[in-house]
Amino acid sequence: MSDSAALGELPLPTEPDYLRFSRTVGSWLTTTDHKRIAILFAIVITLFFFMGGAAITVVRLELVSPEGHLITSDTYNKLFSFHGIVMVWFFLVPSIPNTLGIFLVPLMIGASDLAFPRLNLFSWYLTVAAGACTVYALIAGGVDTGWTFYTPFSTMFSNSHVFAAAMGVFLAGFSTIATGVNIIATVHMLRCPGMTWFRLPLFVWAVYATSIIIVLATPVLAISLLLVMAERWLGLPIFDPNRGGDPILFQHLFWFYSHPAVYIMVLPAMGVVSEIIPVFARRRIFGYSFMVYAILAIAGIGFFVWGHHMFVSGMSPFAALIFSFLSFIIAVPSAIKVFNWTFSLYRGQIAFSAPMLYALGFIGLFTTGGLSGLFLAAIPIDVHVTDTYFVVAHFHYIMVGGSVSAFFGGLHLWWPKVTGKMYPESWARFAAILMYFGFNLTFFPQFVAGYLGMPRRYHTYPPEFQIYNVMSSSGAAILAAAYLLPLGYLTWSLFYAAKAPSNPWDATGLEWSTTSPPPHKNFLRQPRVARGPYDYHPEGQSAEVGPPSYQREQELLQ
Amino acid sequence: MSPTIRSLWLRNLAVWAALLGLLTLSYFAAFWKLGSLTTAIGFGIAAVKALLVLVFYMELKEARGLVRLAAAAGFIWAGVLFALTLSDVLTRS
Amino acid sequence: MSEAAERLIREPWSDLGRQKHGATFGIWLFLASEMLFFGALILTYAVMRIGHPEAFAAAGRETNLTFGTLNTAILLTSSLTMAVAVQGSAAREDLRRLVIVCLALTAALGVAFLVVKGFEYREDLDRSLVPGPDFPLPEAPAQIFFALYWVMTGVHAVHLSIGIVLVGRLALQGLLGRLELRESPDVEVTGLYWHLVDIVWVFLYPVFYLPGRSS
Amino acid sequence: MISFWPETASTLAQRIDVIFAGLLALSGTILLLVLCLLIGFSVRYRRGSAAPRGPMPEVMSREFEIGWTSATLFLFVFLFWWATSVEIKAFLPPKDAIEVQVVAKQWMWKTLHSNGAREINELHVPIGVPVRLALRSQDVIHSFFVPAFRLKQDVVPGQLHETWFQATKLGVFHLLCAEYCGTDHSRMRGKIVVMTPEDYAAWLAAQPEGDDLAKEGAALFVERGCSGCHAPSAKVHAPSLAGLYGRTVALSDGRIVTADEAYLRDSILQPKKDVVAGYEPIMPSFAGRLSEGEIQSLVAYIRSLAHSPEDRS
Ligand code: HEA
Ligand code: HEA
Ligand code: HEC
Ligand code: CUA
Ligand SMILES: [Cu+2]
Repeated sequence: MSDSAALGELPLPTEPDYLRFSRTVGSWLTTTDHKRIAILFAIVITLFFFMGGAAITVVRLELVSPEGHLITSDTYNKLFSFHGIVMVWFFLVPSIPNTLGIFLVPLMIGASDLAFPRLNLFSWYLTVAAGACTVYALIAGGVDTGWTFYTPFSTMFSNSHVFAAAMGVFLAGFSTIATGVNIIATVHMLRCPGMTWFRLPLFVWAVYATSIIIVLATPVLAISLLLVMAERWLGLPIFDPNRGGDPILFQHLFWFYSHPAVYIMVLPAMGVVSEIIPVFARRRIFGYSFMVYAILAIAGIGFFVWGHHMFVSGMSPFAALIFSFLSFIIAVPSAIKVFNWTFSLYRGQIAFSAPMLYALGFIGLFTTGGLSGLFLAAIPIDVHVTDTYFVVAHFHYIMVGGSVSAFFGGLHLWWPKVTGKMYPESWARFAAILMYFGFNLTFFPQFVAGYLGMPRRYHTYPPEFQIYNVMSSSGAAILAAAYLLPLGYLTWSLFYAAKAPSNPWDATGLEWSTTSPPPHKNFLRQPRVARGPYDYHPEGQSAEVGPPSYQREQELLQ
Repeated sequence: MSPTIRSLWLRNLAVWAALLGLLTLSYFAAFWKLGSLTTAIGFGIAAVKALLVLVFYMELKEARGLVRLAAAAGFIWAGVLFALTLSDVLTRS
Repeated sequence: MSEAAERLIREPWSDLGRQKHGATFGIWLFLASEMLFFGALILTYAVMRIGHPEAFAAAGRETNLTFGTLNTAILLTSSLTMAVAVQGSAAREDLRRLVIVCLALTAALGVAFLVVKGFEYREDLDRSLVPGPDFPLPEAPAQIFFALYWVMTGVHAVHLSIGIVLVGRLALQGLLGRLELRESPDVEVTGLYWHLVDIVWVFLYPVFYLPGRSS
Repeated sequence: MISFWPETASTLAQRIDVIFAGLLALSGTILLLVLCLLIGFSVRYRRGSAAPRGPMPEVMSREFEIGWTSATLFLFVFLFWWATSVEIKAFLPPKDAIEVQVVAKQWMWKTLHSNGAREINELHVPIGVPVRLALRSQDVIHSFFVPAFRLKQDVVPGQLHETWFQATKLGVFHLLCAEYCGTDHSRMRGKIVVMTPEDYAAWLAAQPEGDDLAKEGAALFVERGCSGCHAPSAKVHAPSLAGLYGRTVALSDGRIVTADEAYLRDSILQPKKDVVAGYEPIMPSFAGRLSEGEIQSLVAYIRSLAHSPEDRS
C-alpha cells in the first residue's frame, strides 16, 4: 500500500474549509463549488419535502371520516396533486442525486469539482425557477390533475392552474438533465489516478446509472407536458378524442419517463445503502461486481416496462403481455441486490448506529414494496388493484420506506463530512425506529384497503374502509413527528454538537480521507487509489491496521 | 488559398453536394405514386442525410468510442420508445 | 501548451485535451437527450398519422413545399460552413480568418432560414392553417397535423435561434480577438449543437412537406 | 368490523383470488426468508459477539450469485406464465352474453339495457349469466370498477371498450369510478344489483316503457339528416344500411371488414377512414355533433335494421 491513498497519508489541508471559504450571501449564490451547490439544493428540497408533507397531512386528516367535511372535494384533489408533484419532482427525484450525489461524487472519485461547475449552478437556478412556478400554481389556486396529468382531463376539463404546474415540472426536468449530464461526464472524465471503474464505490455507480436514465428519459416527459401546455394554451387537438386525438398516447409518453423515474428515485437510495452497510458491518459488500451489473441492468431494463401502468387503459392486450413479462424480468436485478446486501452482513461486525438502522429498514421495506410490485405486474391482479390504495401502498413502501429512509441514512452517515459536526446518536436512533413503526402503521393498512377495493384519489369513500384509514392517519401522525425530529436535532447539532473528526466511522471511502468539512478544492494533493472500495477487515480493526482483506476476497471471488 | 484550406473545403463540399443531391431526389420522389413506399423513401433519404451529417460533419468518423456511445444511446433509446409504443398502437383493435 | 491554451483551462480540468474531450462528450450527452426530445414529437406524429392517413395526406398537401425545400437547402449549407469552421479551428495552421468568416456565414444562413420560415408562417396564417374554428380542411384530424406542424417547427425555430446566438457570439468574440478560437472547445461544442438542429430539420422535411404529394 | 378479504362474487374473482393467494404465500415466504436472514445475521454478528469471523467461506462464490439469479428468473417466468394464462382465459366474452351499454360522464354512470330500460348509477343483472358491457365515455377517462367482481376497465372518450363478467352471488355490490376524473370522482359511485333470473325478468318487465333505443335512433336518423342520403329515396348515392350489421363490407382501399359496432361508430364519426367501395367519400363527419347517447341510439337503430327483409342494393 505504499503509494496508495491510505487514510491519513494525505497532508491535512490548512486552508479554510468550503463553508468558511468566503462568507457573503453573494458568494453562495454565485458559487460553482459542488459542495455549496449541494447545500443550496438541500435547502430547496427540504422546503419542498415539508410542503408536500403538510399537504398530505391535511389529506390524511380528512380521510379519518368517510364523508369528509374538513375541505371540499376540489381542495382535496388539489392537495394530493400538489403532494404528488412536489414529492416526486421537487423532492425525491433531486433528493439524493442533487444533494449527496453532487456533494460526494467528486470527493469519492478524487476530483476537485464536477466536470461543468457553471452548469451545476445553472441547474440549481432552474430548480428554483421551477419551484417558483409550482408554488405560484399553488398560490394562484392549485392544480387538480394528480401528478400524472392525464389527458383529456388536464387539457380540456380541469379549471385549475395546470399550465403553471406543468411549466414547473418541465423546468425541473431540464434541471435534472443538466445535473445528469454533469455527473456522467464527471464519472467518465475526472476519476483520479488508480480509480478504475471497478474500484468505484457503489454509490457512484448508482448515481451514474441514475444520471443515464435522467438524460434519456426526461426529454420525453418534457414533450408530454409541452403538448399538454400547448393544448391548453392554444387549443391544439393532439390529445382531444373529439378531433381525432389520442389520450392514450399521452400515457405512453408520460410513463416512458415516469417508470424509469421510479428507478431514478430508488437507485441512488440503493447506492446509499450499499455504502452504509460495509461501514457498519465492517465487511466488503458481497458480490460487488454483481451489484454493479444489477445497477446497470435496472437502469437499462427500466426503460422497457412502462406499459404496466396502463393495463386497463385500453392498451392492446398484446402490448400488455409484453410489458407484463418485462416487468417480471426487472425484478431479477433487484433480487440480486437484496440478497447481496443481506449476505454482506454475514460474518460482519455489525454496529447498530442510526445510518445502519435506516439501511436495515430500507432492505425490509424495499423488499415488501418490491414484492407488491410483482402483484401489480401480474395483469389479472393489476386489473383489480390498479388505482386503488394497493398501488398507493406499493409505491410508498418503496419511495418513503425505501428511498426516504435511505436518504435519511445517508444524511446521517455523511452529516459529519458535510457539516463538520456530529449528530446526537441516541436521538437519531430513536427517530429511525419511530419512523419505521410510523411508516408501517401508515401504509400497511393501505394494502388491505386496496385489495378490498378502496380507490385512490377518493375524497369520500364507502364507510367500511374507515377503520383502515383511521389506522393509516394515526400512523401518519407518528411519521410526521419522526420526520420533524431530525429537522430539530440536526439543526441543533450545527450549533452545539461536537466537532467531527475526518473519519468518524473508520471508513475506507476516499471522501473520508480529507478533512470534515472538506477544503474548497476537496483535496490538497491529487489522491491516488490502489485498492478497491470497502477494504474493511471483519475482525474489527480499522482499515489501516488490518491486512488487506479485499485482495483475499477478490481471489475467492475469481 | 493554402493547401489545408483547399482540402478542408473539398472534403466538406463533397458531403454538401451529396446532401443537396439527396434533397433534390427526395423532392421528386415525393411525387412518385408508390403508396406507402413513397413515405418510406422520404424517411429513408432523411436518414441517409442525417447519417452523412453525423459521420462527416459531426465527425463521428474520427470520434472516440465514448462519444460514439453517447450518440448511439440517443438513437437506441428513441428506438425503444418507438418500438414499444407502436407495439400497442399497431395492435390495438 | 501555449499560453493562450493555458488560459482556456477551467476548473476542475488539469489539461486542455481532456477538457475538450469532456466538453465534446458532455454536449453529446445533451444531444442524446435532445434526440429523445424530438424523437417523442416524431413518435406523436407517427401515431397520429397511422390513425389518420388520409387526413394527414390532405394536410400535407397544404404546406408550402418550395419554402420547405429551400429551407432544407439553407440549413444543409449552414452545416457545411459550420463544419468548415470547426475543422478550421482544429487545424494545425492558424486559420483564424476562415473560421470567423464561416461562423458569420453560418449565423447568417440561420437568420435566412428564420426569414424564410417567417414568410411561410405568414402564408400559413393567411390561409388560417391553424387548428380552430376557421380551419379550412374538412377532416378534423388534419388539425392535428397542423398542431404538430406549429409545435415542432416552433420548437425547432427556438433551438435554431439559440444556435444563432451562440454562433454569432463566437464569431463576434473571434472578431474582437477576445476568444482563442484555435484551441477553445466552444467552437466544436457549438458546431455539434448546430448540426443536430440541422438533422432535426432534415427529418421535419419528410414529416411536414412530403406527405400527400403523390396523390 | 374489520375484514381482510373482499367479497368474491364473480367467476373471474374466484380465479384472481387463487393467483393472489398464491403470490401472497410465495412473497410471504420470501419476505420471511429475507427478514430471518437479516435479523439472524444482525444478532449473531453484532459487534463484539463471539461468533467466528474470518474470510467468506469457499461456497459463497460466483455460483451463489448465478444460483439465485437464475432461481428468481425461473420463478418470475413461471409467475408470468401463470398469471397470464388466467388473463387470456378471461379475455373473450361468451357468445350468449346479455348486453348492457354503459355511458360514463362526469360524474355518473348511465346504463342501458338492450330493451331500452335505463338506469343511473345502478345496474341490475341476473346471476349466473354472462353480461357483456360496452362502455363509452362522454368527457374524460373514467374507470368501471366492481371490486367484488375484480373487474375494472378504463373508459377512454372516443373509444369503445368491452368487458364482461358473470356474477356468482346475489346481493348489492359497489360500482366505483377508479380513474381520477375531476371534482366528484369519489362520488361517482353506484351499485350493482345481482338478482335471480326470475327476479331480473320481473324487474326488467316492470321498467317504465322508456323509449326503445332503436326507436330513438330511428327518430334521430331522420332528425340529423342521415336519411337524406341513406334512405332508399334519397338522391345522393349512399349505401343502404339495411342488413348491414354483421356483414362484411368491401372498402375502396381493398380491405374487407366486418360491420360491427366499432365499424358503425367509426363510419359515423370518421367516415373517411373506411370508405365503402363504389361510393364517394362525401359523408360528413358527425364527430362532436352527436352526443355519446345519440351515437348509441343510432348504432342500435342500424343494428335493428340487420334483420329487415329488404336486401342491400
Ligand atoms: C421508487 C419507486 C418505485 C420502484 C422501485 C418500483 C418498483 C416496481 N414497481 Fe412500481 N410504482 C411506483 C414506484 C416504484 N415502483 C409508483 C410511484 C407507482 C404508481 C404511479 C401512479 O400511478 O401514481 C408504481 C406503480 C406500479 C405499477 C402499476 C400499478 C397500477 O397503477 O396499476 C406496477 C405494475 O406492474 C408496478 C410494478 C413494479 C415492479 C415490478 C417493480 C420492481 O422493480 C420491484 C422489484 C423488487 C422486488 C421484487 C423485491 C426484491 C426481490 C426479492 C427479494 C427477490 C425474491 C422475490 C421473488 C423470487 C418473488 N409499479
Ligand atoms: C415521492 C415521494 C413521496 C413521499 C415522500 C410521500 C409521503 C407521504 N405520502 Fe404520498 N404520494 C406520492 C409520493 C410520496 N408521498 C405520490 C406520487 C402520490 C400520488 C399522487 C397522485 O395521486 O397524484 C402520493 C399519494 C398519497 C396518498 C393518496 C392520496 C389519494 O390518492 O387520495 C396518501 C394517502 O395517505 C399519501 C400519504 C403520504 C404520507 C402519509 C406521507 C408521509 O411519508 C409524509 C410525511 C411527512 C410529513 C408529514 C411532513 C412533516 C411535517 C409536518 C407535518 C409539518 C406540517 C406543518 C403544518 C401542517 C403547518 N400519499
Ligand atoms: C351527405 C350524405 C350523407 C349523410 C348526411 C350521411 N351519410 Fe352515411 N354515408 C354516405 C356515403 C356516400 C357513404 C359511403 C361512403 C363512405 O363509407 O364514406 C356513407 C356510409 C355510411 C355508413 C357505412 C355504410 C356501409 O355500407 O358500410 C354508415 C354506417 C353511415 N353512413 C351512417 C350514417 C349516419 C348514422 C348518418 C347520420 C348521422 C349518415 N350516415 C349521414 C353519405 C351520407
Ligand atoms: Cu369518473 Cu372518476
Ligand atoms: Cu412502473
